[in-house]
Amino acid sequence: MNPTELVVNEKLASIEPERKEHGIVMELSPYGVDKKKLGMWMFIVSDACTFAAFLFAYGYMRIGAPVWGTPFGPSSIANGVLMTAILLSSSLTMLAAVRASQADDRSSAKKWLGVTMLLGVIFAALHLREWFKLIGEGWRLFYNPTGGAAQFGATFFSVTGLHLTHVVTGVIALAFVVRGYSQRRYDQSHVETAGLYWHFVDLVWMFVFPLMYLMNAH
Amino acid sequence: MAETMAHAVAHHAPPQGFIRKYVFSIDHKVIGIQYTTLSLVAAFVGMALSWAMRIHLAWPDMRLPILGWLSPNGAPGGLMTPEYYLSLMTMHGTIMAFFVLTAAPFAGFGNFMLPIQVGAADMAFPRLNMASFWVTFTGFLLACATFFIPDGPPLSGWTAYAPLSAVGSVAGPGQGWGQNLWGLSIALFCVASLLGSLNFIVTVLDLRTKGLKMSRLPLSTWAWFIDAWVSLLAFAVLLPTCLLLVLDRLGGTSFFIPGGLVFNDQLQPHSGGSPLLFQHLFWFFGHPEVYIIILPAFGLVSHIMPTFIGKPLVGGWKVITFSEIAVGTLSFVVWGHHMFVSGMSPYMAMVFSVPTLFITIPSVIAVLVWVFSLYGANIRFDTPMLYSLGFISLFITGGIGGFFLAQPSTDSYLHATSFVVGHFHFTMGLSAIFATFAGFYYWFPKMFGRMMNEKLGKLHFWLSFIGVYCVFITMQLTGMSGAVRRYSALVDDFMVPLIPAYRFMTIAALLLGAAQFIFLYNVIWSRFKGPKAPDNPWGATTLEWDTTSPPPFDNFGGRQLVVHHGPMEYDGDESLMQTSPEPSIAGT
Amino acid sequence: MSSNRELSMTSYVGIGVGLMMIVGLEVVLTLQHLTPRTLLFGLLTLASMEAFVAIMYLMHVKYEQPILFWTIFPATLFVLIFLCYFFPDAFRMFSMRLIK
Amino acid sequence: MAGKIFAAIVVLVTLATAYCVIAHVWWMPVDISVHGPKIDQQLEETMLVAGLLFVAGQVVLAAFVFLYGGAKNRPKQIPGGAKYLVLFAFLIVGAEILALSFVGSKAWGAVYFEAPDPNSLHIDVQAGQFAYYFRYPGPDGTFGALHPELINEGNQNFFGIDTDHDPDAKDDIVTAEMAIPVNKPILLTLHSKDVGHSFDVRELRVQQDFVPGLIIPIHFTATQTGRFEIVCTQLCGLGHYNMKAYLSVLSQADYDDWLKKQAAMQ
Amino acid sequence: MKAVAKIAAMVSALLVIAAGLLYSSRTVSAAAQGQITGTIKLDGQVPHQKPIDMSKDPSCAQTHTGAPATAENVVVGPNGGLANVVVYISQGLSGNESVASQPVKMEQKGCQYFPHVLAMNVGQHLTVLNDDKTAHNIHPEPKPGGGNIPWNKSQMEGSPAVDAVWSTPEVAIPVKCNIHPWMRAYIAVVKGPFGVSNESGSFKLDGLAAGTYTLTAWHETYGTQTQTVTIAAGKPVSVDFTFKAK
Repeated sequence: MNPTELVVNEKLASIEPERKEHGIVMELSPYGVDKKKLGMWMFIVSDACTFAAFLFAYGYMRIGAPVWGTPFGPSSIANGVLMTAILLSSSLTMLAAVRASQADDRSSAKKWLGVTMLLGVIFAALHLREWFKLIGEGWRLFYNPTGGAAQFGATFFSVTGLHLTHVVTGVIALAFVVRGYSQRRYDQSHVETAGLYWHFVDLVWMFVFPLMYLMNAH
Repeated sequence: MAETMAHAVAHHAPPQGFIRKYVFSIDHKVIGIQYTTLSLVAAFVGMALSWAMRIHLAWPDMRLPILGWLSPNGAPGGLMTPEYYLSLMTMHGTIMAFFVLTAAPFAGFGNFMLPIQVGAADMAFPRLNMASFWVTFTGFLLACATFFIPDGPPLSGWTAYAPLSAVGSVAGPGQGWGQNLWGLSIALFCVASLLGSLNFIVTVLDLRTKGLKMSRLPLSTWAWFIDAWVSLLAFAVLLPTCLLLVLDRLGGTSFFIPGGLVFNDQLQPHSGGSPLLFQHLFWFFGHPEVYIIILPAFGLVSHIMPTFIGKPLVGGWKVITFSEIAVGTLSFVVWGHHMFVSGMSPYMAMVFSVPTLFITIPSVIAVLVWVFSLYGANIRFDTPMLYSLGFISLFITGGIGGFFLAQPSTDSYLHATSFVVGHFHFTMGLSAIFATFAGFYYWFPKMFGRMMNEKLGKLHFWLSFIGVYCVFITMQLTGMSGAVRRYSALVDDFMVPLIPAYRFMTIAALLLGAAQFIFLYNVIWSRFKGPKAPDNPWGATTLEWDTTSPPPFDNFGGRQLVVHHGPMEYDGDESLMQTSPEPSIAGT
Repeated sequence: MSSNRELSMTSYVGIGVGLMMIVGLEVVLTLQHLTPRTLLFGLLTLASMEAFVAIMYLMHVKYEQPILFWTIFPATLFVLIFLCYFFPDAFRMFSMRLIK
Repeated sequence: MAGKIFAAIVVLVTLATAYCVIAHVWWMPVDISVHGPKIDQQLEETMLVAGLLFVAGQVVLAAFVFLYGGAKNRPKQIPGGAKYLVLFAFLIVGAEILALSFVGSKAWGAVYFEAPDPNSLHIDVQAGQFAYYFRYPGPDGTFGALHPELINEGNQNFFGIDTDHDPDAKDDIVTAEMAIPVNKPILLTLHSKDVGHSFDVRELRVQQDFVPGLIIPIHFTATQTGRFEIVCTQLCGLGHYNMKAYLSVLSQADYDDWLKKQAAMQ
Repeated sequence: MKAVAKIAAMVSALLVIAAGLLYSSRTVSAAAQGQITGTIKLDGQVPHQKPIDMSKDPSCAQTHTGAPATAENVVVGPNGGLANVVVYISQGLSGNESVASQPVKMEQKGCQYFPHVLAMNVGQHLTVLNDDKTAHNIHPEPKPGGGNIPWNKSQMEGSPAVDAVWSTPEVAIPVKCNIHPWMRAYIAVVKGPFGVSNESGSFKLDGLAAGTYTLTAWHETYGTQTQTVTIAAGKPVSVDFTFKAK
């Protein structure tokens, strides 16, 4: 193939680029993203609705309750801000990992993925610390030691528990991605898809933090 | 970059070994057949439950030894107790709504046909697809397991209204572990549906073969695609509902249980929850669910009809598809019509009533498209077409009931009467079942490479069609006199005169059920003894008929397909494959 | 991939800092002893802004085809908006309670 | 042939259904409430509109199947295509819908948007698994406070009222049957002891669910004397089918007698 | 083959001996049996027993067309005897008392339980019958964690009798019918001999060996009273209880 032909082919490709799946030429996706990424977007849409239903249940309980406990003092809020900062920086490190993988800088990508996982673990640890503190103060799923609505424990533990599950799942998923990526079974699209999920976990926290922590600060 | 990706994703070769090939298969065709078989089994289980219920309603003293054997507690000596009746009713609803009506036309046919119809070798995420089936299967096993635990299945209906479903075994037998298993089963079903619909959406968007623009998609694919969206969003809300219900039951929370409840003179240790929240969450899913069930039926009928009328549908793909989109969208804003008398704010009743009435407009458009497509047609009455016609008739009858139930004032009389039961059996139950039968007779040659017996198929249709009307029109009309649903015996003074009508329905239901064994026989016989099916027995145009029956592992044997036409290239007896490069013939 | 149009990593760090500042603003708002209703709307507004930035930049939607934006936003917002139909009954639950 | 059979069945079903509706084979019982006629009228109007659509739909379907069943001519589309169909749906059905929801909202509003008459007779209704109990305030006109922990059904304390210490509760009259004077506005406050139930009197055209944890008010006026059934229409457990009570609509004098008798039995 | 026959012979011999021993021990205790009799009185104003309105279920109401049924919290006979009091031995039992072999019968008649209070041994069989033309459900609710397991069974007209056994002593297990909320019975599950007072207040405990016992009387409304009794061999003893009305 001589250079001029190559240029012509590239031009043609830019006019009508072809996409192949199992060697068969396919119609272009209107979204122009990898199918894994599109699948992750669909999952995110659905998962956002799941979280929303939890948060709306919380709002409903709270509007309906005559007295609502607000247990969070300055230390809890500071802890929450710290957690937010950690999750947000983990989003940035994830972004760095995605960019490194796109530049095919595998060692750098793995390094950033590792940092992201570490930040995720720290976030989970801080989160559990907050949980144990509340449990130590007598809060339960069904009990409010301050005498207000028992729904505080129920909503707080279930919403943050769901979020925590997502974080832990994310860390485990990232571990798999790192493994597959080091073995060259996975490429940058896998890193990008995992990154999308990780950003979503961060996104959910942007609502969980003000609604569950700040709205319950005394 | 796209090149490297294509290399990275290796071709998946046909799997070897029985387990990989037929059990934990990632082949969408096997998964489709697995789903279809699961719902066939579930349908017969659900039907058997309805028989037991109907017999008990008509002849409450009749002893059914098989029930006594199945549940010594629920039916001692074969005499059904009220709680066992309600348990059967709950499981009938659960199994039929989830594992038959949602599974068969959407997951079953969708899995088998959707990738072929878009010209793909498999779903976008084959492993996720396999997971989705096995999660559904586990859910079904959990639901069935409730029959074999000491207290029996839950008795709070398929809607599982809290606090009856949330407070535990104090509320009655079956409300202990039966209800827990129910909650887990439905939660699993939600997860499976989410995975399934995500897969459908991505497959349609990303895996269309060359030339298959969205405007050229077969109408069944369109319906599955829209349905996948509805299901993606609706099941996302049912999942947390089930989780919160299970939390209330096992974690001691009070999301759905208010304070001050007294069971058996014991004050319950709950406070502050709201039963209405459960109803809202449930019906926020529950109403779209009705359309999750009926949209694939729309698609199947719209897909099948042009083949047998020898011309495209009136208005082409656009009118029917846009009415489906409108129905799917509106389905999310009308759930409150299930709750007009539930204690919901009466002002909200008006807010929900208007969109509910407006959802009739796209539905009427769809019906008009089907009916007026028959005008000037060459109708061929093969079994799939008969079932499609049956679907239209049943859907009209069912839809009419909606006018009454959409208005809070008339609903306040008709709510919870057998009018409602008749209405939803017509619209979402039997309509969807008839469309599923249409699809089954239509695609059986493609799925198994054998033709089904037409004579038995037609006999099955006539008996089913007449049977359905005998049972459910009677049911709907008795509702006008206020006959209350979910009663295990007719003891009220105004219910007693209805006993003859109930007996008539029971006999008709037994005959209707018996007719289904013709279908079962036909399926089994045709599967092994039926004549070999040609590649395109009906003279249809879409891609699934452009391959062998049954299709090879990668669907098209590695052929490069190029689509030139929409799916409705018919003119009388002539038809044009979507892949045919000849000019369009659907001039009418 | 239209990575050439993307921001540099430094700008992303800037976005991260900006998001943290919104979080700081939220905390400051919380300390103002507002009524729950005002606080709620304030926090939700800030959180929505934050989320919008995160979706557009961190989640890369700004650099995808516009159709992606127009698919996911209407679908999700549609569900979120109609979930608000629950709340009139929450107020009824408050005012018509059996056990005071 | 198949087409003709199909058309025949569809027409037969349509005629049978229409007969059942027109001949009132199964129909609403005679209305005994003030607001009921509005609901009945709405239902009949809806029946007319929907019934016409039903008959038209089925008959057109049957006719087309009948006519084009064996046709061998070149198929043709309906003149004008889908345009008229869509127009029909939007204009005709749309107009019907608007009319129905406009008129229907008045029927609904007459029951739910209007405040109860201040001179209403106030009766407290409690539903529990699986019976209704009714509470009349007695001569002092006030109800005793509810203490759920005091509920003891074996001791006939169904409401959990403290007759020993609460002066308001002392003269409360608790009955298992509901009696009301005819032509007097009635205000019911519905609350549930355990799970969701419903208060349904077909003749009154009143159906309202009990929501556990909430007090749901409902009001009506009965116009005829007689004995009617109150039935539960919300699935409440194993005894759901057997959960009912009787409503006696009495003349004022009979009602006073009845109340006196009930008070003596407390 | 021979070995099997030998083992079988030995086992059957052992069984015969064991049975003989068991039988002899029974006759021994029967020979030494003592008896406690007595009456129970209510002191003070008899509380008003509210009539039960059964109009909810017409088939129940039809069985009480004459006088309405009343609540049975306090049933006092004409001579002031307090009925439905369970008298049992709460202390002093040797631990190898026999279990009454006859099943205890509880009937549902006219939408009320008959008897309203019954006593039975641990391990004794309870037979519940439905004589009504309606469905009942039998819902005993023992204390949670006490060893007895609650159950809830419906019994239709024509359903077979319900059979139940209790594994732990408990005074008393309330029984409800959820379909007819007014229905209430109490089952006292005890070890050793027991008696339930009748309308005249009298009760009788049989089959007691000589010794000192704590006798407990339990009433659903008035709670428990205890007395210590000493029984000489084969001699009947008389014990009376008096409950004070609140």
